[in-house]
Amino acid sequence: STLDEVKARGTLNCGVTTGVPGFAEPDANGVWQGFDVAVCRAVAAAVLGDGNAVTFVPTTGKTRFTALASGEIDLLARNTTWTFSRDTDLKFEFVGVNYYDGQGFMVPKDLGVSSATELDGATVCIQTGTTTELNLADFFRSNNISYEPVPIETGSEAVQQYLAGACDVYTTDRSALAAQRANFETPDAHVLLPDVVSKEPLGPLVRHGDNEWGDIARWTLNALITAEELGVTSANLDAESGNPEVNRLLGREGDLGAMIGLDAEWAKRALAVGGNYGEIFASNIGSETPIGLARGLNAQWKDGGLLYSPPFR
Amino acid sequence: MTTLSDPPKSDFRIGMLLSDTRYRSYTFQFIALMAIILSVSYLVSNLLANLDRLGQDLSYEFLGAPAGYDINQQPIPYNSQDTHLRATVVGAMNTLIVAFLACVTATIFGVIAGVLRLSNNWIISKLMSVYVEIFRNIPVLIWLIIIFTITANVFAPIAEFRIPRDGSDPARTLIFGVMAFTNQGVFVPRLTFDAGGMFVFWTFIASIIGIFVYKSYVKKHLFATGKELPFWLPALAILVVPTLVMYLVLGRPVGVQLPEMGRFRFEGGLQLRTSFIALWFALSIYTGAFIAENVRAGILAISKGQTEAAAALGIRPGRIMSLVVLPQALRVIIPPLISQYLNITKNSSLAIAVGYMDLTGTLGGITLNQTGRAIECVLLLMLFYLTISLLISLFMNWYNNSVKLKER
Amino acid sequence: MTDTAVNTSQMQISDEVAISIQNMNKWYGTFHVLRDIDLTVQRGERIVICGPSGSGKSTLIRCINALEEHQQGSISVDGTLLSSDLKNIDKIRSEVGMCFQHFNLFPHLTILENCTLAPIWVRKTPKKEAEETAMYFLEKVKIPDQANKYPGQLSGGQQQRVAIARSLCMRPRIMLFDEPTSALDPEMIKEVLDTMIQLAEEGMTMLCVTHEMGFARQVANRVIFMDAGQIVEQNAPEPFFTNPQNERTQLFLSQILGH
Amino acid sequence: MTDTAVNTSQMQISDEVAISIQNMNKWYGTFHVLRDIDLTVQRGERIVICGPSGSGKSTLIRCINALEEHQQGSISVDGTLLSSDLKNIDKIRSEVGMCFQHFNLFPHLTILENCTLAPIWVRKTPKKEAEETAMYFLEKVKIPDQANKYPGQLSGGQQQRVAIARSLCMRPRIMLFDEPTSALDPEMIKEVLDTMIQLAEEGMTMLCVTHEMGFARQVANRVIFMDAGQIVEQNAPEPFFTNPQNERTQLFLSQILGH
Amino acid sequence: MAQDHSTAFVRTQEIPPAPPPPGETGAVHWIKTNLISSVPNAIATAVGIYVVYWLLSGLIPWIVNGTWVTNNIRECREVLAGSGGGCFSVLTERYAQMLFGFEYPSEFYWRPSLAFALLFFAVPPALFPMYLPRWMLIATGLYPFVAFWLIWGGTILTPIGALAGVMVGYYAFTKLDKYGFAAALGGGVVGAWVVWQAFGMIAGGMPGFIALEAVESRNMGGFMLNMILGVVCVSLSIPLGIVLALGRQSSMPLIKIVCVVFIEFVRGVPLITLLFVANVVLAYFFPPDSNIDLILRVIIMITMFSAAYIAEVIRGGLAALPTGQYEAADSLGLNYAQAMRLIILPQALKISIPGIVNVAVGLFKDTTLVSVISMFDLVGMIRGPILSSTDWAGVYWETWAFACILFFVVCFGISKYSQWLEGQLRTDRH
Ligand SMILES: Nc1ncnc2c1ncn2[C@@H]1O[C@H](COP(=O)(O)OP(=O)(O)OP(=O)(O)O)[C@@H](O)[C@H]1O
Ligand SMILES: Nc1ncnc2c1ncn2[C@@H]1O[C@H](COP(=O)(O)OP(=O)(O)OP(=O)(O)O)[C@@H](O)[C@H]1O
Ligand SMILES: NC(=O)CC[C@H](N)C(=O)O
Ligand SMILES: [Mg+2]
Ligand SMILES: [Mg+2]
Repeated sequence: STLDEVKARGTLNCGVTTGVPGFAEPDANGVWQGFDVAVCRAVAAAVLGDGNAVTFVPTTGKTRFTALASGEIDLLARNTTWTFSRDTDLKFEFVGVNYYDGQGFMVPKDLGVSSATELDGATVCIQTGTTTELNLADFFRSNNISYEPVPIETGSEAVQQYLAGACDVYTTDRSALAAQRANFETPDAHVLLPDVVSKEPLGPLVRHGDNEWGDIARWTLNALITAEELGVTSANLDAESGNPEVNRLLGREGDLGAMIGLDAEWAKRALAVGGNYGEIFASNIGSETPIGLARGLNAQWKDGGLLYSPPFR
Repeated sequence: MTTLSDPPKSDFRIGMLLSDTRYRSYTFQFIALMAIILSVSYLVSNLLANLDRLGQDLSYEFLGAPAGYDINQQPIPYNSQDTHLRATVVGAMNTLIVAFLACVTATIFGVIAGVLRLSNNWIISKLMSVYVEIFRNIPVLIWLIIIFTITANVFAPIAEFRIPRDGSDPARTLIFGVMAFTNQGVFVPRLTFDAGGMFVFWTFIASIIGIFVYKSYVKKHLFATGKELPFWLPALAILVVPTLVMYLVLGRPVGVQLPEMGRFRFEGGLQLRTSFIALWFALSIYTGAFIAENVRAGILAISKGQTEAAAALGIRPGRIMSLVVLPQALRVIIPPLISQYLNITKNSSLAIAVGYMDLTGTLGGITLNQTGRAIECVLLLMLFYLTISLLISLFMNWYNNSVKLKER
Repeated sequence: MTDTAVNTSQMQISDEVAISIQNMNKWYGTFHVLRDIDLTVQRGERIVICGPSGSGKSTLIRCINALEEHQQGSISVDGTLLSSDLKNIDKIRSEVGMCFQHFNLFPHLTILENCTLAPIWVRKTPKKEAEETAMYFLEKVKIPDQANKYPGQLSGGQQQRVAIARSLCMRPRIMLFDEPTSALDPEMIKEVLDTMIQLAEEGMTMLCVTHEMGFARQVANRVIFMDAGQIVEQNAPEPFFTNPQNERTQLFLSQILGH
Repeated sequence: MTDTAVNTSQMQISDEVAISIQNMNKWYGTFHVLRDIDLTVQRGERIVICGPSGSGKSTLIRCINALEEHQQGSISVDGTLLSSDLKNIDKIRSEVGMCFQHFNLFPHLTILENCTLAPIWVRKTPKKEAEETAMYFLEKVKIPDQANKYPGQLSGGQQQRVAIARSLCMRPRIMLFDEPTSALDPEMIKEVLDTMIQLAEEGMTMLCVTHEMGFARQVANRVIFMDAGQIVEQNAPEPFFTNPQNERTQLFLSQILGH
Repeated sequence: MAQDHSTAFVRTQEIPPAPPPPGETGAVHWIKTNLISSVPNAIATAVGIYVVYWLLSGLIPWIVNGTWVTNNIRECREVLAGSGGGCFSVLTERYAQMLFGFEYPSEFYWRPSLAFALLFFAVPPALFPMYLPRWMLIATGLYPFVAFWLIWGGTILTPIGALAGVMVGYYAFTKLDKYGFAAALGGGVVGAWVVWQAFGMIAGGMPGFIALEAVESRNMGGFMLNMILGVVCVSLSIPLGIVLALGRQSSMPLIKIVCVVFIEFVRGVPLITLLFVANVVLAYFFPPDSNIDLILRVIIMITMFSAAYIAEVIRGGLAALPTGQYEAADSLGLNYAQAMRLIILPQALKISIPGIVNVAVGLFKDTTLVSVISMFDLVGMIRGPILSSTDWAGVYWETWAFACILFFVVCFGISKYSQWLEGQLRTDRH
């Protein structure tokens, strides 16, 4: 099984993007950082006890699924949209959603466009092999306007082309748009159009067929979310708590770990790496960071968001 | 006297499978066959096991499903609701278009460079050597990307052609009022054909054929009477006059559509996208360097004696070229030239690096990706290129046999 | 050979001048190939040029045909001064035929096409007429039956005869030969020499670089010996061979007649 | 040649059979190259095969060495029946040495390596011993001093002698020669023939395709004339040359002795 | 009579060679004949000079005014202040990434560098066999194992085991070749396999025995990856190409057909499709739990690719040998394996070297295509991490010029060598 393989290998092979600031990008020392990367590290910590026991495999929109299907990677955490066909036809198992997103458009400010429906005849940079490519076709068709698609392999190249003016519009998930814009020399010269043309629930995924492995990934993600809901942070992991769910989560009560083939402290280790969901969000893409994304839909359900983890029981 | 009969049969012993030349080769082939069957079945069983494990199957049904994505360059009408099969066909046509055009321009570059490299002008021949060596020794992918980068970053931003919102004049306008080099592509005028337009078009084609007919008539006339008719002027007339007459008679059914600035880019006219230009140009200039070498080698292969003999007969240099040197040099040049064409076709698959939607971009790229049908798509992709290669090789064999010099 | 035909060296020659070379000099770069060449050839004369390798024999006859440029002095052929004027060059080349050591037939054309190419395209002879002429000369060199073969299908001797026929088809008044037999196997040399002798008998003005001394004896009016770019000695064949004046000539003759 | 050595054709031959060919037929596709060949060669016999080009001489001796397969009849060498059995083929090849018209030396190996290659790899002789043997035979063919040169550095005659030495190094009991001198310049023919005569004097069984009639006269016990795939006539040299029976033989002899 | 005319004269003394007239030699003459011999020629010269001027006027300020010290493109642009110079500081800052990729541990850069330097000792004996003693070929033979150990690290037992396997296999081959080629080949493969298994076990047991720190294949990148792919694939494809070429010449129809189909198939498809196979299809053909990483799959496919081309080159070499060589070998009693190994292949390979070198150059250039399947070779590094980094987005010319120079130096060097070799072979003593 995948779990045994990963344990035997001693590292987790995790597929990430070739570089989206805040989500997954090697820093100056070549250490991968980011919101998606944190999921990988949490799973590695839960399974192997070491959040650094991860081999990051950069994938493009095109190569990611083959990498996962062929077993080159064990887990794909690469702002991938959970869709029907990917789940069923491509035979993958989405273990949850770590970012609720939607497709948006970025245009230079001086283009003077205020809505996507004004883009009739524009040249649009898209990443091939993504849902955004299909959504884009649908959007323009249903609005009965034309466009000129410029298919591009990776996000960074799309940005290069966009900045060079080779396309007027750059479209992808709004989170990625925001993240990439934050890296521009003059972020203010570009605007995200208000239109959100699709639902893009982004989450980690694994191969079909190995449900145990899927469970581990799913519940590690849930642990991060639950921890935030329960107020468990990387700082207070060792503090006594009267909340039985907290104790179950951190392995002080019951033996949830054994049910997924891990030891009792798995979730605690996962949380120790980067903290709970909220901490991860805040440190990588939150409003304090250059990316500056608001929680929005990604707030806890209690706060009016969509994050809702099943209970640890 | 004697008749052919079977050689005497000796008794068969099992050891003869290895020691007897007659059976040995069967033994080996049998072993080889077994080995092949074993390894193929091993691979196939792995394949089946893997497909089973992933819950996938092999099927080409996806080709009938809507593709869902758009393609910017469409030689035949296509929209995102058409099938993957149609997208594949569009891609294949795009491959053939760019390959064909690149073959034409690469030949032009190659012939020019190859001939100039032999020029007695030192600077020109050295410049051509530099061109050939530089382009041959750097990967075509790098050239492709460099040229793509140039078109995207050196050509003027299309924004400068747009009419500013305050209605003032744009920073740049069409060159000669007809074309524009922008970072989103080159925009050139396009011919539009009204009802009778096709007649004009076919007249034009017929005129081109007519020039060749006239050329052979000139030759025939020379052979028959020894009088050489003028060629260039009548040829020009044949090219222009009938088309012009047709055009006027039919009431000017052919128009020129100039590119005109729309909200975002030029509308009307013909757009050559940067990806297309980069691919076309990179393939041409890279392969042109190789062709230049072939051309040079072909011309050098014709000994100086041939030229001298012709000169001694009083033939003028231009005629020496066309009557003596070229017919021989072409025999040397064309076979490697055709394999360069093959290379162009294969290298055109690099389109994917610049986002030109050829077959590798559609079938091998987006379709493969959106459907996840890797094996099926790659197989189909290979089949396409293989077919083209085989066709070209067949042609080459035919050509080689038909021009072989007769020898004793 | 000498027994097969009349000795043509006794034939009458006119005193019209066919080629006149005056004080001609030629350099390759700084290398002085031809030095102060003075040579007058009467119409109908048959001259054999010999000399050691590298002495400039080929260069000399190539200059006459404007295949090489000379830098000093003058060459005139049939009264036409060889200058860089294209018209003169054309005129001279149509007067002068040339045969090369390596035949230089056009391998992509049949024998007949080889022979008719220049008449058709240069002389603008109708094809039919050109072919008739070609067949006439091919018969003369005794290979009319090969007319539709390609050069690659013929033997060396046959090819050289075709080369001669090809030149003759332009009806030159002067023929230049540059070692026409030296690339041939011994058994083929005779057939080519016979052809040349026949030409000589018909009164063609000929300049022939060759080391076939038998041929020289039989055919030449004059033998010219060249060395180091100079014409060292010239004389009628008999005195030339029996009584060479110059010591280099003597040396040379002793060598080539030696074996 | 005949004056340089004793006439070996009178030498004693044993009555042991070395090669026996019975009723052998061979076709190339539908082309019948060898027809009903019957031939017995005693140990120590020296046979010369002659005949017009294309008559199947080469094919015959190549069949003996299993370089070609025959389709009917039997060939046995030293009692070993030549069949498609590899072991027999190996055995026969190690008994029979062969020399080719074009020597077929291995150009990438020195003379010595050429000679020791087969002994080392086929006979598994230690290298040292193989080299000693090689030097012995190279001395015999009179070129020991060339041992470390490459074939390309030798003359044709020397190369052919090396080829003979190379065969001898395998200590064959029978030698086959296929026109060993016909690719050689005249002055080299003699040195090769001398070597072969020497071999003959030592009593080697030899089958030799050649048109050197002097050699045949001096050395052969028997001359075989082939035409159109058949053995037309065979006889001792004297009667063969002076009094050929068959009319085709007469014709052939008149031709080759003619020039 | 013939002697009547008056021109006959005899020179009595030699005239010394006169110096050529002015304008026939020297610079003036050179210019006259090479640059302005006619009007069109003069125009061409003018155009040529203008082109050269145009190229240089762009190039020289770019190089001369370039800066080598800034930390990112913004600083660089400030420093340059529109002087037209280049931001070569991207090279000083990122050269290591371009050469080794961004994941190869920087403290170990010396290892691939050393391996690269050793290449200069390993290759000449194979390429200049006529000038260097034969024993130096040992260096060539050892090199792959040394280089493997230096680049990938791990215990030294791994390369030793691999080497031992190869040697045992070769030994078995030579010992068995009297039983026929197939037996020898089979025996060699089995022998090598047994040794590899044995050493595999030993090395697995002692991973720390004289070990360099291991580096994973996926961490290879930059120009090093191009070099690795080029060198590895070409060396592996030569034996495979030989086998294919022999198979294509075989008289056994089945074997011949298999080889022909393989060769023509591979030569008929673009390398990119084979890389797609490596990337997305090949994994399906391996057992479900085997985890063959991308670089290995790519090596497999590129090796197959170049083997097909090399097979065609070698086939040409085989065809160039006269049949007499085969017959002489036969008549001496050498069997197929011996004849091939001792007589035919040494000669055929020698003829084929220029062709093989040309294939190698082409292949080396083609290794850049791996960037299309998102591997970070030199081109991949530049397109991806470097040009997309915030620091250096936009410095195209400098980075691509660097890549061009690297490739040009290597490929031009090799093709010049191949031309030289061709000349050498033509004037060979044979
Ligand atoms: N194109 C050239 N450039 C420089 N030197 C040349 C050229 N052609 C010939 N030469 C030199 O000019 C000299 C005369 O050459 P030429 O061919 O006229 O000699 P030749 O008398 O015909 O000798 P051969 O009997 O060998 O044909 C030779 O030394 C030769 O090396
Ligand atoms: N491999 C082959 N395939 C078909 N026919 C062949 C082959 N080898 C030889 N032949 C034909 O067989 C006939 C006999 O050939 P062979 O070489 O034995 O003649 P030969 O007597 O040795 O002639 P030569 O004196 O020219 O060597 C010839 O007609 C030849 O064309
Ligand atoms: N930008 C991307 O690479 C991902 C796009 C989109 N979320 C998808 O899964 O297809
Ligand atoms: Mg000469
Ligand atoms: Mg023969």
